[in-house]
Amino acid sequence: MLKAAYRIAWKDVAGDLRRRATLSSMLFFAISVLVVFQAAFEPDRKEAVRLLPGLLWATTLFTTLVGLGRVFQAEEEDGAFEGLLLASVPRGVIFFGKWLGNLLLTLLVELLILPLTMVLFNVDAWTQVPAILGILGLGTLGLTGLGTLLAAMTRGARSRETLLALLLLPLTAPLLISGVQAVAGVLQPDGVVAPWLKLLIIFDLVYLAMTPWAFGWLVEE
Amino acid sequence: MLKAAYRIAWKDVAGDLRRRATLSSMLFFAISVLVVFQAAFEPDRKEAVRLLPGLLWATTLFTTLVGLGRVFQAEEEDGAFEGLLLASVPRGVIFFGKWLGNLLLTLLVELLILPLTMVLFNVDAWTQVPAILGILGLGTLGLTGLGTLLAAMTRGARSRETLLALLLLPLTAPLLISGVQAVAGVLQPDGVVAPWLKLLIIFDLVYLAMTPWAFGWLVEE
Amino acid sequence: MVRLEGLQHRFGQQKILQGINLEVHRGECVVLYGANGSGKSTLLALLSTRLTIRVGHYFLDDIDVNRYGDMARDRLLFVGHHTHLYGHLTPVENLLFFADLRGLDLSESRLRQAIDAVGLSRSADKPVQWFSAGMRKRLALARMLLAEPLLLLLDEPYSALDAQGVGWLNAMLNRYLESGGAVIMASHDPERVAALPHRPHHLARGQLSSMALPGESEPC
Amino acid sequence: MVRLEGLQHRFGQQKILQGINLEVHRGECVVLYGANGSGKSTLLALLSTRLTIRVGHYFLDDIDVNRYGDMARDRLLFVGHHTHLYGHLTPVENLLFFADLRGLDLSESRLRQAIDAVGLSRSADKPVQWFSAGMRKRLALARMLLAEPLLLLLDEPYSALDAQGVGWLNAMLNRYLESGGAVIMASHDPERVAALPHRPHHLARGQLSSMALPGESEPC
Amino acid sequence: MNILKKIQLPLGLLTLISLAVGAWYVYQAPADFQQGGAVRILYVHVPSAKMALLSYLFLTVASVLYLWKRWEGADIVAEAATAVGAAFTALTLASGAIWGKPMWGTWWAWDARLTSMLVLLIIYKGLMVLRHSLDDPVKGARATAILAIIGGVDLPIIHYSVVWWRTLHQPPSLTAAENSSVHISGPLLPPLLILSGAFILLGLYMVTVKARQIEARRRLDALEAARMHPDE
Ligand code: HEM
Ligand SMILES: Nc1ncnc2c1ncn2[C@@H]1O[C@H](COP(=O)(O)OP(=O)(O)OP(=O)(O)O)[C@@H](O)[C@H]1O
Ligand SMILES: Nc1ncnc2c1ncn2[C@@H]1O[C@H](COP(=O)(O)OP(=O)(O)OP(=O)(O)O)[C@@H](O)[C@H]1O
Ligand SMILES: [Mg+2]
Ligand SMILES: [Mg+2]
Repeated sequence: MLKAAYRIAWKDVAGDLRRRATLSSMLFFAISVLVVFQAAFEPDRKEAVRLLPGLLWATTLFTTLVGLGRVFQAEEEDGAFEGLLLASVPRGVIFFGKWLGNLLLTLLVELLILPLTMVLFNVDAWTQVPAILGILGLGTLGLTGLGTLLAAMTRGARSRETLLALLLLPLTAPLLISGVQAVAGVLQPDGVVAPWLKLLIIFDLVYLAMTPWAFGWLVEE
Repeated sequence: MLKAAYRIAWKDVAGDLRRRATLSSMLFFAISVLVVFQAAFEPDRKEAVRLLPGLLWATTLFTTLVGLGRVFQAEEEDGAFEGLLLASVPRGVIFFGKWLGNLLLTLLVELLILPLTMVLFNVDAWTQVPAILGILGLGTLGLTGLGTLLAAMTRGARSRETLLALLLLPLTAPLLISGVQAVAGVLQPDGVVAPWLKLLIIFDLVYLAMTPWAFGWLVEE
Repeated sequence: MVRLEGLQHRFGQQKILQGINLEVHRGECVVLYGANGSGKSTLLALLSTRLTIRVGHYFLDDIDVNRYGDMARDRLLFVGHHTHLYGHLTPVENLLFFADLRGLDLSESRLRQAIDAVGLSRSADKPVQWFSAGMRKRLALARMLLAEPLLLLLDEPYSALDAQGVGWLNAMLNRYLESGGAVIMASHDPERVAALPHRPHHLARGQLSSMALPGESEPC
Repeated sequence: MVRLEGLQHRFGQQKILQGINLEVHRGECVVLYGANGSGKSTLLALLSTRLTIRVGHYFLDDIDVNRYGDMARDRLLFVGHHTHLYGHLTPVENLLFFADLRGLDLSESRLRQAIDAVGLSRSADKPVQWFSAGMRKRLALARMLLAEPLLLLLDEPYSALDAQGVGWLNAMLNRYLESGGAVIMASHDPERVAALPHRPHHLARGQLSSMALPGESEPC
Repeated sequence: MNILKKIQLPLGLLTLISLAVGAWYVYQAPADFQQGGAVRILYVHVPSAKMALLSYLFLTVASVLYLWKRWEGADIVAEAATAVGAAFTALTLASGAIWGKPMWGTWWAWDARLTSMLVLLIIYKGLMVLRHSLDDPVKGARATAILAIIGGVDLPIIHYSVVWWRTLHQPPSLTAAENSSVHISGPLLPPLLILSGAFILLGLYMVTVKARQIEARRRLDALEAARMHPDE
């Protein structure tokens, strides 16, 4: 059962992770996002600290969104998705496998972008790194969960990318807000974190409980 | 000849533009990008003016990137791209058609996002709107040109979305920089615009001259 | 073993199937003939549980498939127009993925054996995306050797296969039928089906009628 | 009208075609037989200019195709395994797009006529993505009626077609051959090709050999 | 590619000798009165920066040759030059960052040179990833060559856009540090010239080694394919 989920995730990311190039290409992806950020906003050092939470979350959102296009890409060719659905595993497991692959790659980018941002923008908060990563990871759970469901929903839709953004962004707004506030709280000496964290966790629980079930409904035809 | 290019573009965007829903969904897409921006950075009014150029360009870049996944999407099904290449029109014309469709949709988003930003962030620069739109449009020419070529190049590549970002972002750095600076120049009373505009035009010329030719090379097998 | 009662299906307002009744026993092969667009693939999609049955009943080995889809999927195998293959994986990897999804625990040598059996041993480690149409088809059909299903659903299995492939497929199907499996296939190819013991049926206007004399009234 | 001289092709290190020589005249139909993976589709892809010829010569109507690909593309039509159809467009829109790409100026009634001729009139305004396999194939073949090419390249044209479709296709091809067109097709289906006057060839180990007695030595 | 085999050894020896001579000079040269011993980083930093750019020129030429003449050798050299150029770019960035910490008090600043160097590194990396992301090696080679040429045209534009961007706005605090380059003179100059030459030789040597390695790998793949398809 779980083996099947693992297999699906493996199939999706193995090709990526097997070659060592992926890690470094993710790294450079992260760097180029930072270059764009610098060119667009030219923050000075003080501003950089203030904008850091937003930058991290915007990048996470962007990476997720970009990754969603890929989640079901391999399934588009030659009726492969249909093949998946005809397997005798419950649909929840299929969803789980798809979600897992997506989650892994997004977490990877977050892991890379945080230290990079701190070096390139001179933000000195190295002791907060684990806390920030924890918050990002927590938010990513729900974000990719919902995202994977939406990706399944919009398979074969016209102007799919716009549609995905259109659906995902408003639905994850609470997540984004609490995530940004939580990271900002961590970065300030007297910052408030706990209530935002609670909100994040509630959000995760709701989405992770609902999405596998919704997926099962979705693929019935 | 040009009719064929027009046809290709029409085929790609007709389905989108024919339904009125597209316009409104683009509008909501723009709004949700702004909401994310607000949630992520919470700029106050003065900051908003400073960040406006960057925001506009980051959105343009993001929209283009998201749109590139779609440019050749319709051609993936059932060997359609192959069918295109077997048409007796020169390959440059095919490229031109693909580029045109992509350009139109990106311009549409820009057209929507500019007034929206100004309203939502209280930026009072209505007289500058045509100038800003002109700058955005100018940059978009080259941006989508290069983007379309890259999209053709990465058809069927593994983790294509990351790759597209990785290739497009560094190569369009001059465009981003001069675009941001030009818009910032327009917004300031004593701003410098002309040299940045020149740079934008040079960039456009280089890319629009090179890409159709490169496309022809690319699709030879 | 398979029993269909009053199966109907429509896409939007277009009624494709209007009351299909069919019974298939162990060791039997039912062949569906019918014009293009008559609904053969739709019927097979319903039987494979890809499409949900809204009107009518479908029993497989006494399981009410409408209610226990998961159990039915375990017992049947569908090979359609599409090959359900992943281009960036090799044949071995494709079959391994398939086996994992079905919860089969197969050794790699078992997989290679299946690949040999369909004549693809020389291409066993090449990504499937470069395969020729017939090679893909062979690989898709190779799953039959691994899954040992109760019911086999085949949509135009002979298309793209060369003479050797057709011979291999028919030998395989004969063996499978003798061992007590059941086959329902759609085809436009009575010449190739002829090598199998089978019951021909004709699908037209949403109705299924058995064809008394396969050699004469067949549509081709 | 078509002349191939010493055509070779390899994918990476794998040599698929090793010196193909062939001459096809107006009104002639050459049928390529050969095992799965023997290179029939590859040969047709070279002839269609989708793959670039690296070794050997290819003349079409005295045009050196290696040098003037664009001119050759004007004169030939290729219908392969893939239908080159856009799912979100209707048949009429698909044909219109095709016509525009080829620079044909056809009225809509002309297009509808072609759609009628392949028996799809009832589905002429339905997006192609819901079509059955045979319906797609028919629509893909309908292009032949519009384009009036010098050379027709067909890869397994009979697959997915029902008896009526096969009859229609053969009638069409006969008419086309009589009017002086040339056909090169790959097929696994000698029974259906039989209704056409044709020269069978066999492709094996990268070499083309003409088959003296089509009825006897054919591979099927 | 026979020529590569022939020149590899002499090239290697020449590189070694010139590096040794350069190193000796560096050892001899006096420590800067301002910068102390850290100035020695200069001798790695500047030559590798030159090689990073020179490699791209090399890459562009090889790419043009490949598209034009379809020589597989040109493609191999292009692939090798990409890897070598990326290595030198990374070395420039690393040595600069290490130098920057004591000199400017920070690892990184968004200065014109620094930014354009970072972009160059991303471009190199993009080319390397692109080649291996396409399953068909011929397609990969062709796409990479096209993009390398486009990048070659784009690099000057990137450079100037970044320069104008940074010099129009920034207070000249950073550029002042760079102006110190003007002061490179006297005993600092000869080792710098020698080492620049040595790094060019080193770059060529690395390209040679890398190209031979790539060629060997391709031949191995070919043998593998031939083994799998004996009669074709
Ligand atoms: C990550 C940081 C750095 C990068 C990416 C970098 C990059 C470069 C580049 C691209 C060149 C140009 C070579 C040429 O045009 O021929 C250069 C030259 C030079 N750099 Fe850096 N650099 C960095 C940090 C530093 C630091 C911290 C110093 C010392 C304070 C420094 C001092 C120099 C000098 C003296 C030259 C020679 C200038 C000349 O010959 O025109 N660099 N660097
Ligand atoms: N998802 C769908 N939505 C709407 N209509 C559909 C859908 N799938 C199939 N149809 C329609 O149902 C009819 C039957 O299609 P089906 O694929 O079952 O035919 P078929 O008998 O398999 O034909 P063929 O011999 O060509 O394969 C066709 O008219 C087709 O257009
Ligand atoms: N793009 C490609 N890259 C690598 N190998 C390829 C490519 N296309 C085809 N091949 C290989 O070339 C051989 C011939 O393929 P081709 O499609 O021409 O066969 P075919 O004769 O049409 O077979 P079928 O009867 O199954 O359609 C096969 O072994 C296939 O794997
Ligand atoms: Mg069918
Ligand atoms: Mg073929």
